[in-house]
Amino acid sequence: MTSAAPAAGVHSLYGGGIASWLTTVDHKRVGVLYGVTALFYFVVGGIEALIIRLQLAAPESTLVGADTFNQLFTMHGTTMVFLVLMPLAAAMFNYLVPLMIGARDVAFPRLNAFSYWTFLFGSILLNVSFFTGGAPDAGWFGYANLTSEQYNPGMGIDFWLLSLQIMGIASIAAGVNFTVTILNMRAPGMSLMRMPLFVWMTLVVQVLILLAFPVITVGLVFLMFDRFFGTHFYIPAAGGTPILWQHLFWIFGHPEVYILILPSFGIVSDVLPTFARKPLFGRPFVIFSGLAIGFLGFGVWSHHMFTTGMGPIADTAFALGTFLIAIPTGVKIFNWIGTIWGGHVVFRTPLYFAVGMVSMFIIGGLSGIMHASPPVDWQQHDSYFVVAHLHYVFFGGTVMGLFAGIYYWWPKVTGRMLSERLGKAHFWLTMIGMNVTFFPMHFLGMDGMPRRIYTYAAGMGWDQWNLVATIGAFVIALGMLLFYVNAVRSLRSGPPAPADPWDAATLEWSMSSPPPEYNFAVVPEVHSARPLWLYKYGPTRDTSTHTREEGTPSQPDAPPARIDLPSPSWWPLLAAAGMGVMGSGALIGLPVVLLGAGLLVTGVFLWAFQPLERPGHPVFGPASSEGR
Amino acid sequence: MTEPLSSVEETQVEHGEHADGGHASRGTYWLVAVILAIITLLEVAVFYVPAIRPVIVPTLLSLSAIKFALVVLFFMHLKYDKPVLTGVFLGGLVVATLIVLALMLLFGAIGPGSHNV
Amino acid sequence: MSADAHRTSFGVGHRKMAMWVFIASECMFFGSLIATYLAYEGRSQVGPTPQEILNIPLTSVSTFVLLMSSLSMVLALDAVQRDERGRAKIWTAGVVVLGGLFLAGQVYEFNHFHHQGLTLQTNLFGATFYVLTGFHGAHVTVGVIWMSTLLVLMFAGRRGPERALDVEVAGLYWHFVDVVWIVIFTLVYLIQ
Amino acid sequence: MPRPAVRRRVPALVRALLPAFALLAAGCAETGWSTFEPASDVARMILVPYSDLLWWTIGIFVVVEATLLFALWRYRRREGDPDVPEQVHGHTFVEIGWTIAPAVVLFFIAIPTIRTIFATQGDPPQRDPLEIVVTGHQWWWEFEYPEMGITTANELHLPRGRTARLTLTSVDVIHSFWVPRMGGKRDLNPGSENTLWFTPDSVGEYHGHCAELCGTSHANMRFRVFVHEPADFAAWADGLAAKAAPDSAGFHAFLISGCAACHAIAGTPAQGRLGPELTGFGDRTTIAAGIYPNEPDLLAGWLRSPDSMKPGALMPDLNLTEERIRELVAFLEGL
Ligand code: HEA
Ligand code: HEA
Ligand code: HEC
Ligand code: CUA
Ligand SMILES: [Cu+2]
Repeated sequence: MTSAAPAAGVHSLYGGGIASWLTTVDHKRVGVLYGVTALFYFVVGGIEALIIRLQLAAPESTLVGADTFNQLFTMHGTTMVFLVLMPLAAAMFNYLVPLMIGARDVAFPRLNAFSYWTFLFGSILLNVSFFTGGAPDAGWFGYANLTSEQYNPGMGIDFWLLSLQIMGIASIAAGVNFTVTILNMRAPGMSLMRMPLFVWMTLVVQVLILLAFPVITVGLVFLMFDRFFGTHFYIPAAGGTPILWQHLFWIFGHPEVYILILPSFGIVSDVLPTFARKPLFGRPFVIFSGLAIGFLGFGVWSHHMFTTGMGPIADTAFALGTFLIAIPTGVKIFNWIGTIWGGHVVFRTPLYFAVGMVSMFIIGGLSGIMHASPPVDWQQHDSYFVVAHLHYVFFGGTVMGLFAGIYYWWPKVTGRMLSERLGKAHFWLTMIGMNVTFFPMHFLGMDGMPRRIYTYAAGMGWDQWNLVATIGAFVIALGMLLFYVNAVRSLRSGPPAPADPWDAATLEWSMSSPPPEYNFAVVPEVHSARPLWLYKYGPTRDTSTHTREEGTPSQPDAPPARIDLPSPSWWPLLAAAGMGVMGSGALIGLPVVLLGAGLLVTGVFLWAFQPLERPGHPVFGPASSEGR
Repeated sequence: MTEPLSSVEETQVEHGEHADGGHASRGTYWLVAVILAIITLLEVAVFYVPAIRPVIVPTLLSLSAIKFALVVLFFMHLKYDKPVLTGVFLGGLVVATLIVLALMLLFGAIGPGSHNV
Repeated sequence: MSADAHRTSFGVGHRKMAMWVFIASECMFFGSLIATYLAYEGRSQVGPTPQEILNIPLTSVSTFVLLMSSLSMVLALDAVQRDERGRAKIWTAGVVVLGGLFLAGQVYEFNHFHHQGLTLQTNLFGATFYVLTGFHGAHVTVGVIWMSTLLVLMFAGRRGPERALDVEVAGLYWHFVDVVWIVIFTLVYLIQ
Repeated sequence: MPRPAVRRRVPALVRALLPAFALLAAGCAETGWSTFEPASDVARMILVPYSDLLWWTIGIFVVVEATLLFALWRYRRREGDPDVPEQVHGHTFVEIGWTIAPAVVLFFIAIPTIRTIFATQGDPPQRDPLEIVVTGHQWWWEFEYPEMGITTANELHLPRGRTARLTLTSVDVIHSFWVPRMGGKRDLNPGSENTLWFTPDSVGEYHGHCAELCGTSHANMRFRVFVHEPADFAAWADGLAAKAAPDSAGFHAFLISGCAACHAIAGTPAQGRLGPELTGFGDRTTIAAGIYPNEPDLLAGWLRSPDSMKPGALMPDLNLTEERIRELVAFLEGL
């Protein structure tokens, strides 16, 4: 069927030293950087969660104090959302989108590097707060006016707001980059409707990022002005209202949760057909329901604010808007089941996680529908019921989906296979662990346990379920440990991966694992939504998705014509460092801010005037031997 | 309005890659600028004429909407450029406008009376 | 950037597409600022109020200046595309000068308000007004720097019609900032 | 306005099963906290959409998950399968069907939802509700009964059968008033007022909790609600109004220790408002916003060092001597 180019056969013109990573503009390397960073922070956020669970295992426990506990859940939430799920998804966007659409890089390779470094500096800034007198402690959505100078005089909130702003800039830059990449750089014949679902959902996610992040940026700017310059945007004594923050945060925050789930929807929509050995059922419906979810997602934010007293009309409007989202989401779920229906399901680890994602997300989605009814939400809001909902969608939905993607594409990225045995053990431990941890939280919430409490009295009927949840958390941790073991073992001594280990249908499987620097030796021509499958199996009974009876063959081992790739550059890193210095400067003093601004401007100018390809840039193909 | 638009699109197809931008003549630019200046003058005038007070808000909103459209269509060439760009811009503009309106309603800045926020 | 020379799926260059995408995003940025200004209008507990302090004649002049800078911008682009280097320089310089004039007007305005007792901290009007118009001013400043850079490059003789896209992308940014001002002028200054 | 009668709306089976749910939720122990054991009209009204939704979602869950698992089992790859299964791309009728079906379900969910939204907000059905002003403080509750001219803290007393209309506000950050068995929560926003009403229908003691993160001791911002028969309530209110502080050595100690700067005792010069009202303190069952029983040694511990009893407590450690503490405890318990 396909030829498997061994990993060792790929010659790297970029080299492998540290400098080559610091200056890289290769979307695949940037993707790997995002992925490694996210998996590191996953352990950090996970350990924070474990401490939370230990504290709550028994009533009136004194493992950590009240202030520490507030810092722990704030950092746990912020870390998991901004430092784990977003960058883990970004890792996959980076690595896979160009491969899936038949491009040799993203539209702006250096902007891409800038996004990563900016994100990295922002995330470091956030965590530095642990060592400078206290991390932020106002919850992951930092409700005003608990974040005001008066009620939160420490520096934790400053770190939080500055790092979120910096990471926001990184996300917006990446959002522009990927939107342009997907709109502009598709291989000939790769029409929008032929794009893999993962690419589609990436596009929707980028649009959501572009439209949602500016709003939280504005909210954070107001907070920054309140704290640094004495304005009164959120200060009730001067006529401001803390409710404004809630609106600005959730206008961002609700689209943000779809930013976090849609990549997983995309992954599942690509993984299920591969392992059911059938095309995605109702492809256009799955695409348009993704668009609908994204659009509706902008009209429901106040369902997080049903208890603020908005009045019956606003309650009704936002409840109905929220209910509506169940329809496109249901369409997706049903089409996934339709994909499995009538297939020949091959039970490999990616499939386990994909199915786990579908089954667990349904639970989270249904508890979301309960929240969407304002009277019900008055009972559930800020109780453990919400904690259950958010972990079923985040852990059961996003994390499971991302792991499906990790198991699916790992061979492509590393050129090595993972162990199926460890993978399945990881799956079962995670699946059991998450249900043992998070399902009882529904009961706790129904039983009146508020969230964000570091202690509770004995005899409230909460003891048993809290203990159960804690045990479950350690089961998850054990499962995750197996994943890290599996990963390390695979990198050290895993069996080499063929180009197309799963007999898949999309373009990224048409090249060696890992792919060469230039991705495609020849730019592919696409005639179907499943170009590779069409090539391998020929036209099947139904020809509706392809125009010609020929698929896209796998890539030759070496490029027949000369390929020029961009040169590495230090300037994105310099500009990003400038952002980081500016951010820390806001806490240290004006000179440091100016220094950072200077670095940023210098970096941007040097970068703008540096040609993308300079003498000595990587050149592949027949011309390369003469050219150098 | 539809007539010239479609013919423009045809030319664009003919010109292919080079069609981006630069279709209006200098004369058009000057004309648009003059209209913009006149509308601005009108806006300021409206502000000072007491008789218009009752309808000042809709009047001003319409006038500035015209200005907005003129700049976007002619100076930013959206009228002559690829439709995908119009889609991109309108996407952001529409969502932003709807959210501004919703916030106004929620804060009681417009709509039936102001309520507790 | 050579990437622009490549075929693109919609026939729109990367940088031009990127600028439009960015502009769509900026709609939300300014939308949030404007919404806040309007939501807080009339909620200040102490003066000065907009009615007491906003200077319509002055701002009308700056609005006019900014509109004319947009004209200058399109004419500059037109000249670059026709390879009329002399005119290109003149009109680009026009953008820089008019943009600078607008900024000068804003500096004067802020300074004047400050003397009349309106600061960021005075009341909600001060905070929302300065932050909204200040961010707009910051955008103009970036635009002026950008256009000045292009001007320098033109004098260095490095800008023929093949680089017209550089000017076009800068122009899109510039016009968008102008459009935002059209909205601010109406909602903040004229409808009080 | 006719209120939806729960007993008519909730099917019998559902009603029979709800307590089972409550029990499961409680880990099989009666708690007095559960949102499924309503003790007011509003709590019962909320239970209508709640139970509707609960059963709809459980039903959908079972059907969808069962189909998923069945499909996986039925269509697993088996020995001797052909290379590829039949390549089906979709089916428009099926798509339309499963778009409409959820919409229909949502319609049935929306109706009780909207009805309850409007029935529980706006004016209460009773003409003459008992007005109470609830003020949130970091980290305690102030309850003021303007009609009766009495104020108390952390323990709210209500008559059975009479609607209580709470006006909710805060002096510092956002808090949220939540008594699960009395109904849903409503936020206490600084700088504006919210209202919440409900009519308790069973005599008893109920737990309440602040439900919005409000700083260090958010976990320790609890309170109690006592619902009395109307006559008992009147007796309680009259008793509180008539309370007079004994002009004793203890009261003297109270004044010279600086307590009056923050605490008020009706009928005395002590009129501080930064801390909880102490009128009738001796009759309270708890101290420090519901986290300790009101017992002399715990109270003494509180006076010795509030911060170690309740992290972040805004009552300072006044460096009182043991002698002074004993006097104060005796005085406070006698209030
Ligand atoms: C991945 C992230 C994610 C996703 C996808 C969702 C999805 C949804 N969420 Fe969730 N939500 C969060 C993350 C997410 N949420 C987080 C983090 C919070 C808490 C924030 C905080 O306070 O810290 C939150 C909180 C939250 C609240 C506020 C609760 C409160 O604080 O009081 C509400 C209220 O309406 C809500 C609703 C919904 C709804 C209706 C959906 C829908 O999109 C779900 C749709 C899916 C289904 C319904 C299931 C599948 C559909 C079918 C099988 C079809 C048939 C179904 C029906 C007919 C019902 N969510
Ligand atoms: C976005 C994703 C996400 C993820 C994946 C998780 C994962 C987990 N969360 Fe998270 N959580 C949130 C997002 C997330 N959470 C958010 C947004 C909040 C709200 C915050 C707020 O209120 O502001 C929250 C709040 C929250 C609370 C409520 C706190 C409170 O209100 O007081 C709790 C309590 O149990 C909790 C627990 C857990 C647990 C046990 C896990 C586990 O699944 C974690 C498992 C992972 C690991 C354990 C790491 C990997 C493990 C290893 C590599 C093994 C080796 C290490 C050791 C064994 C030490 N979370
Ligand atoms: C600076 C203000 C301040 C001073 C002075 C002060 N208190 Fe307090 N007191 C408070 C506050 C605030 C609380 C509520 C703390 C909490 O529950 O979080 C409180 C709580 C209490 C309580 C518990 C009330 C309840 O209903 O739970 C008692 C009893 C008390 N104080 C007694 C005293 C005595 C006796 C003194 C003098 C020796 C004193 N206080 C001095 C502010 C003060
Ligand atoms: Cu008050 Cu939490
Ligand atoms: Cu939401």
